[in-house]
Amino acid sequence: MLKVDNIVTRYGTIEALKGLSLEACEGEVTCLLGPNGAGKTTTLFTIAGILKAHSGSITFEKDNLTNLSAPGIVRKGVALVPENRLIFPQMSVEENLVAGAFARPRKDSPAIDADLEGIYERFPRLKERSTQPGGTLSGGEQQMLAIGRALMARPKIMMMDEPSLGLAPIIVEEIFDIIRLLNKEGVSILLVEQNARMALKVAHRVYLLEGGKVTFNGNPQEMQQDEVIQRAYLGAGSV
Amino acid sequence: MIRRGTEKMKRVTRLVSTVVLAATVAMPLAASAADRSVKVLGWGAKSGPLKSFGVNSEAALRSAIAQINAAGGVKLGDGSSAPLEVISYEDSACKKDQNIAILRKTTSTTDAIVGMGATCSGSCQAMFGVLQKKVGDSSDSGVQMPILSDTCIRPGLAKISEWAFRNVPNEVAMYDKLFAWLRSENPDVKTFSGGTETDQGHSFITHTAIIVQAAVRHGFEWVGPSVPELGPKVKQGMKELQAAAKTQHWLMGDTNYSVQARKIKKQNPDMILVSSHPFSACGFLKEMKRQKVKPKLLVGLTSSASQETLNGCMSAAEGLIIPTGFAPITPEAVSANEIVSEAGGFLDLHSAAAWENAYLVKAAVEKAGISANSDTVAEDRRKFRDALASISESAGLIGPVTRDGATGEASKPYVYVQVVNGEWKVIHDPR
Amino acid sequence: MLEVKSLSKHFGGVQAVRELDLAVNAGDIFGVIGPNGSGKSTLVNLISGVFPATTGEIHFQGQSLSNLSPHARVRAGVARTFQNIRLFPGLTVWQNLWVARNSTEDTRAEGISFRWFRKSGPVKNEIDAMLEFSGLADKGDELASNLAFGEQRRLELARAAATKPRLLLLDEPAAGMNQEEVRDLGRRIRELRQQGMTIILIEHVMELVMGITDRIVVLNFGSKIAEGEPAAIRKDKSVQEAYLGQSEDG
Amino acid sequence: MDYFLNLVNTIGIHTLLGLSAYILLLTGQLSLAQAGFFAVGAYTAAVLTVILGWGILPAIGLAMLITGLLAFLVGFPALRVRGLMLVVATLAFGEFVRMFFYNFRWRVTQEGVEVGPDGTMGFSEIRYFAEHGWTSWEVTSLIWVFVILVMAIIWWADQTRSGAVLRAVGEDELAAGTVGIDVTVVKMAAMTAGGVIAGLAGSLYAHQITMLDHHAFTVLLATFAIAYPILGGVSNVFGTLVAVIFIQGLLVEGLRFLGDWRMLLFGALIIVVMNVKPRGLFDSQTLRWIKSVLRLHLSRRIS
Amino acid sequence: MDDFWFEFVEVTQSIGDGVLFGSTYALIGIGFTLIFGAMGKLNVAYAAAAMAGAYSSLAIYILFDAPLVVIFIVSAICAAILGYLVYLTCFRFIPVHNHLAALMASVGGLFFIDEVIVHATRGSPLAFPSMFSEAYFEVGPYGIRGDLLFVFFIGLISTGVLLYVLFRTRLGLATRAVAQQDVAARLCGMSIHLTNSTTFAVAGLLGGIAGAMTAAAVGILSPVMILPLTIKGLIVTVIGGLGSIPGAIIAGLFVGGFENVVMYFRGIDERDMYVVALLFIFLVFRPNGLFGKTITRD
Repeated sequence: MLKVDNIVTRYGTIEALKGLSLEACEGEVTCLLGPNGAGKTTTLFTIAGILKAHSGSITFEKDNLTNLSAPGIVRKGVALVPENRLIFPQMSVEENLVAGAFARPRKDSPAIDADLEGIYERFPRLKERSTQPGGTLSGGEQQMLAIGRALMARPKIMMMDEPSLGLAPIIVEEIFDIIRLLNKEGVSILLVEQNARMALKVAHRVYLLEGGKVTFNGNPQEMQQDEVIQRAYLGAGSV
Repeated sequence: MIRRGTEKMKRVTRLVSTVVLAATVAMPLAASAADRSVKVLGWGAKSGPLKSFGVNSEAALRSAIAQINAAGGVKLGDGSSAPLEVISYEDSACKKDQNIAILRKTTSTTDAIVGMGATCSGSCQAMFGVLQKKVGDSSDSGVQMPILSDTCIRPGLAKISEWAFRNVPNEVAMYDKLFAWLRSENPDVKTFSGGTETDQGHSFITHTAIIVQAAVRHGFEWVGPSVPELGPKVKQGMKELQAAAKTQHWLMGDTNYSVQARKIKKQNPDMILVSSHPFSACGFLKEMKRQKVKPKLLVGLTSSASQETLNGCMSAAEGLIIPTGFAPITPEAVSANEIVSEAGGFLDLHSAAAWENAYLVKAAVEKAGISANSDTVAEDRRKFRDALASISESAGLIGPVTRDGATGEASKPYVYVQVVNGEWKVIHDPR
Repeated sequence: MLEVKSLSKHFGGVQAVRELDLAVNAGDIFGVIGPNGSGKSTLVNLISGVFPATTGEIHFQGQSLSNLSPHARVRAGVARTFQNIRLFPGLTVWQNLWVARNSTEDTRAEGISFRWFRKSGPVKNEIDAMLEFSGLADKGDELASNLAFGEQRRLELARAAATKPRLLLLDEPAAGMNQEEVRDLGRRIRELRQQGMTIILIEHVMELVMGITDRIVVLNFGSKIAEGEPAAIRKDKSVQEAYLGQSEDG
Repeated sequence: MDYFLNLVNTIGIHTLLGLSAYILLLTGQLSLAQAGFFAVGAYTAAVLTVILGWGILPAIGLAMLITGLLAFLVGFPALRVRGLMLVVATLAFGEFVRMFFYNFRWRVTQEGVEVGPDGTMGFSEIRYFAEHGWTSWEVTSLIWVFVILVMAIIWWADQTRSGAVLRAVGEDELAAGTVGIDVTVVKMAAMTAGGVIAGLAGSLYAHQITMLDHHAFTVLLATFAIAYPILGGVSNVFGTLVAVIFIQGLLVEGLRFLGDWRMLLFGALIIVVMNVKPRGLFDSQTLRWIKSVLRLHLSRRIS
Repeated sequence: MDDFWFEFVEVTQSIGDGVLFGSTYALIGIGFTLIFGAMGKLNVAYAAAAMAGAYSSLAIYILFDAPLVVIFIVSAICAAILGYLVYLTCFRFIPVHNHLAALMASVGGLFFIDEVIVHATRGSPLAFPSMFSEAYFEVGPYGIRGDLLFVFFIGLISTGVLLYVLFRTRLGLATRAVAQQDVAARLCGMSIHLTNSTTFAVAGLLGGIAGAMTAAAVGILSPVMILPLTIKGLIVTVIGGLGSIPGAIIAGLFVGGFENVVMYFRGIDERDMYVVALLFIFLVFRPNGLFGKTITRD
């Protein structure tokens, strides 16, 4: 469904991605693991069009995304829930959600309204706070809002960058429940997660990134059997 | 190897550009080595809000010099004739440091025997300050360069240095006679009031120390708090300024004059003095018109007797009376006016002085008998200065100009003009 | 060592910390956990003096901190790190540590002496040790902004330690780290404790908190809901409800 | 020669003005008050030499002292705010000083002539150099001794821990506070030092230009003061000097032959430079290039 | 008693005039604040572009003798185009986080626009047609200038339209979104450059109206107005609280009234000193201005 082929992305003269390839299949949860600085966020930003790939290609379904701008990519049905959520802090919850549907054509507005109701149904807490500025929400609520905002674009594939970052364990559970549910409803998901144990539970396919390249890929079972990965990501008990 | 080659090329390019730059700076120096001519260098504000001053003066100066050269140029000390040459007319943007830079540039890198120009009074004041104060005073390391200025109208500036000369109207005499005449013509006008822009030194000092005092002296009655009787001498003392500070004040770039206009309306004077440059004068006049303040007489600042005032507020300025050192009333003035207009400038009291200065330079050069060789520049400048100081009368566009060699100041003929039907009309000619 | 008495902080209408009492013993690694928005970061900001408390008292080694500005608290021996790393990005790694190092001592001589004096002497030794500790020995002349994320975190920790604090406040130091890095961080924190620092650790990564702390306090809505040893906290019902959840993975 | 020395003097004075803003920029403060300090220094020194008959060096010294003190006092309220607010607050201070001298009169009679500052009429005939027979060379030397001294001190400070502390405050005030730097003291010190240097520049300016009035100390001058270090880049003091030479030497004087088109070009060139080199002419990229060129020269000489 | 009554009328009249005239300050202030709100940057060239808009419309008036309504529209459109050009030259290609470079570039823009005007007009003041300049309503002891009233209402209407656009339209949503979180805005499908240039154009639109209004109220246009207007605009922006539109409006009207009443009592020499002092008081006691944002949580 989403195919990234041999992309190179640079910050100035530093190469962050050095020929990275991966594929996310329809209806699956694809998970990217890797140490800090491996290029996970860069990968998502390059797919979303925030960063430009220096070479290589990105295709989604039949479209070539490589040279599209961020708005164009959203319109194709690829949404990103960014790291740290990046809520619009002074806009109300409802405005945040409506902003998510910005890329959809104006004539869609009845559908957009319906989707808004849908989001509220899914996240009743957002409905309670619909007039509150986004910045006043708690971390978990902000994460829900960020997910809701991305859903408003009606994405076919949703990329999520560390959705559990800085959240209490109990909220992390909740977020992963949401991911599972979304996936069940047919949204493909490309997940970047530091919390490998949780991630492996929902993933269908796992990529391990190191130094801007994929060094391992396989299904979660294969992953769990790998010694190195065991030690680095799954932790053998105490600290 | 390749890398080294490009490095070398880069360095060569940089060297060449440095040389080109140095050459452009030194260009006047090189150009002056041509045929023998009497060189002058002019400058004025050619950028910034006062651009029109410099443009008009340049057009007038160049036109007059072209006319002189067409008639055979000037006679030198050895009896031969040489043309006058304007080396360049520089832009000083009315900035003190730039005026001084140009002065020093003229002095040290050109063969010009006289510098002509500078626009704003404050800049002139700074520039005159770097000149040698007394000629021949070896303890004074000031610049030795004759300056002949056409603007710089603030009273008493040329006395700063013996190298400084001006050809500007004597405002004390001009306004004194104006109010004497107004007094006799308008017996029903009794009270007066007025205002000025305080951030412009010339407007402020002229208003306070000259115009108001002259009006009081000729029996007009100040409606505001009383102004003490003062002599005709221009003094810049504190007390006098404070006394006159009860007039209305505004700033050159102001946009709102409602309070000032209403205060004057309240005073309801017969005559109103608007001592201000065109922009703020127009703003104030428009506000007065709006508030329906209609004095019997309206008197303005010399510097506003220009095209700018008409551009800015033709109808509101209707009736404004201003004494000026120039109006196209003589055949010479009319023809000069046409020539300068063709050259792309307006002839007004300032640029007319620039025109007259060209002829004054001719007279002084011929009197000094300079040799105009590149190795006698310093000597020529001194001779020229002395000759200029000794000229007690020169020809002006509307009549002879008397000169005071000791102070470097001129006493020019003047006329009174008034805005009538949107044009300047001469209403009285006291010559 | 550190005593917090009925500390409260309002932001407009929001009460971030309410009537909080805490006591931290010298030499402890003291954990603070709680859901997002429970006032943990505010607590760090209040102790380090980033903003003043609305009411309440903070005593450190018998001295009241309430009226001290942030830099004075550092001199009194309280240092901190930030949740979002705040280095001096335009300075080199060396300078980042240099600036922090001597601030509690007399720095006049160094203030006017040339940079190359640093090539030898006690200053160099101390900062080199610091670099060694944070695993940045070969990056002394890099600009801080050019470091990778993990290195920046380590540098920030080293910078805080360079002020030679008695009390070190760590605000989510493990955020965004993988298991290996978390273990590594745990080692460094223990090492700092061995150097005589008392540490307050705010963290969501339970492996770290449960693994290295001596005591834990749990906050919710700005109030303390539980306090005790890690094992006890893990079993606490109210903590599970508000924070940990039922899962054993946490 | 006289002309070039004059230009060199102007460059020197503006370099000092730029450096006074440079110090503040290091601590992250964008100050438009430098024109105000410059004016205070100019008027103070001129009053001392003209009215009180002091020598030039003591006059400059006291002028620096007074502007330093003033900067210190102004620093307290002004540094309560930061960023854009500080820009406007310091702009307000600069305008306040200008309005002060606009209303400031102190006339005394000396040898039958009235001298001294005269409000909107300005303060003319500050002819210390000419009256004492200083040649252009001597004036230039005096100015440049100060310029080199100040540049050397700032350059030196930048190599020490103090310089690193200044920059640390500029990078992140909050973080600086939490590593034990007294941010207020550092900022006040920078403000005071900036004031002293601006006062020095002003006192030299007064005697170089011979006439002061409020027109010279507008926002425009303040803008120039910050423009130099921004254009030159804050990586080191030489950037400021290069920027002054670029503006005063090249744009103002060097392009004089362009007449009134020069000022048009002036604005356009600033825009171009900021677009091409947003971190200043002397950014790290240029520095690296210069270093590589120097190294090339050295290596060639060795081989 | 009569004296008191007279004085009272004069003072209130001064305040009233000032407040009405203050609407031009308010519009300039809104322009500054709008751009600051959207980009967190100061566009110093803003007032200059606004006046340039007024100049362009004056050219239309002189060349085609266009009706007055057209002049206002042309001024707004020209200033909008200029605003866009200023964005393109001074902001578009400068790195987002380099505030100093952008500030400096816009200073260059100010010089450039200023000098272009001088070049085109020789710096000479030009008469600007004024709407209702003859209308002068006398209400009891008070006189109200028709043109100022007109200026005031235009100001109110443009503010209303602006607020509507900002809070009720897609464009406004995008503007606010980009201002608050640019990466997220891009992820939502908003184009930063498109939004920013639109913001500059809209601010320019307002500036053009303000420029034409100021020129109409004074009756003349001159390049000497640009710098004072820029400074007043900045003061208004800061007093109102950076980024706050209602703040800019209220501060604009307030500063207009305040300076006129100081003018009445203390005269021009001290007027600007008091305005500056007012700014200082605000900075000391209310550093965030009238409607500035309060400190948010870390």
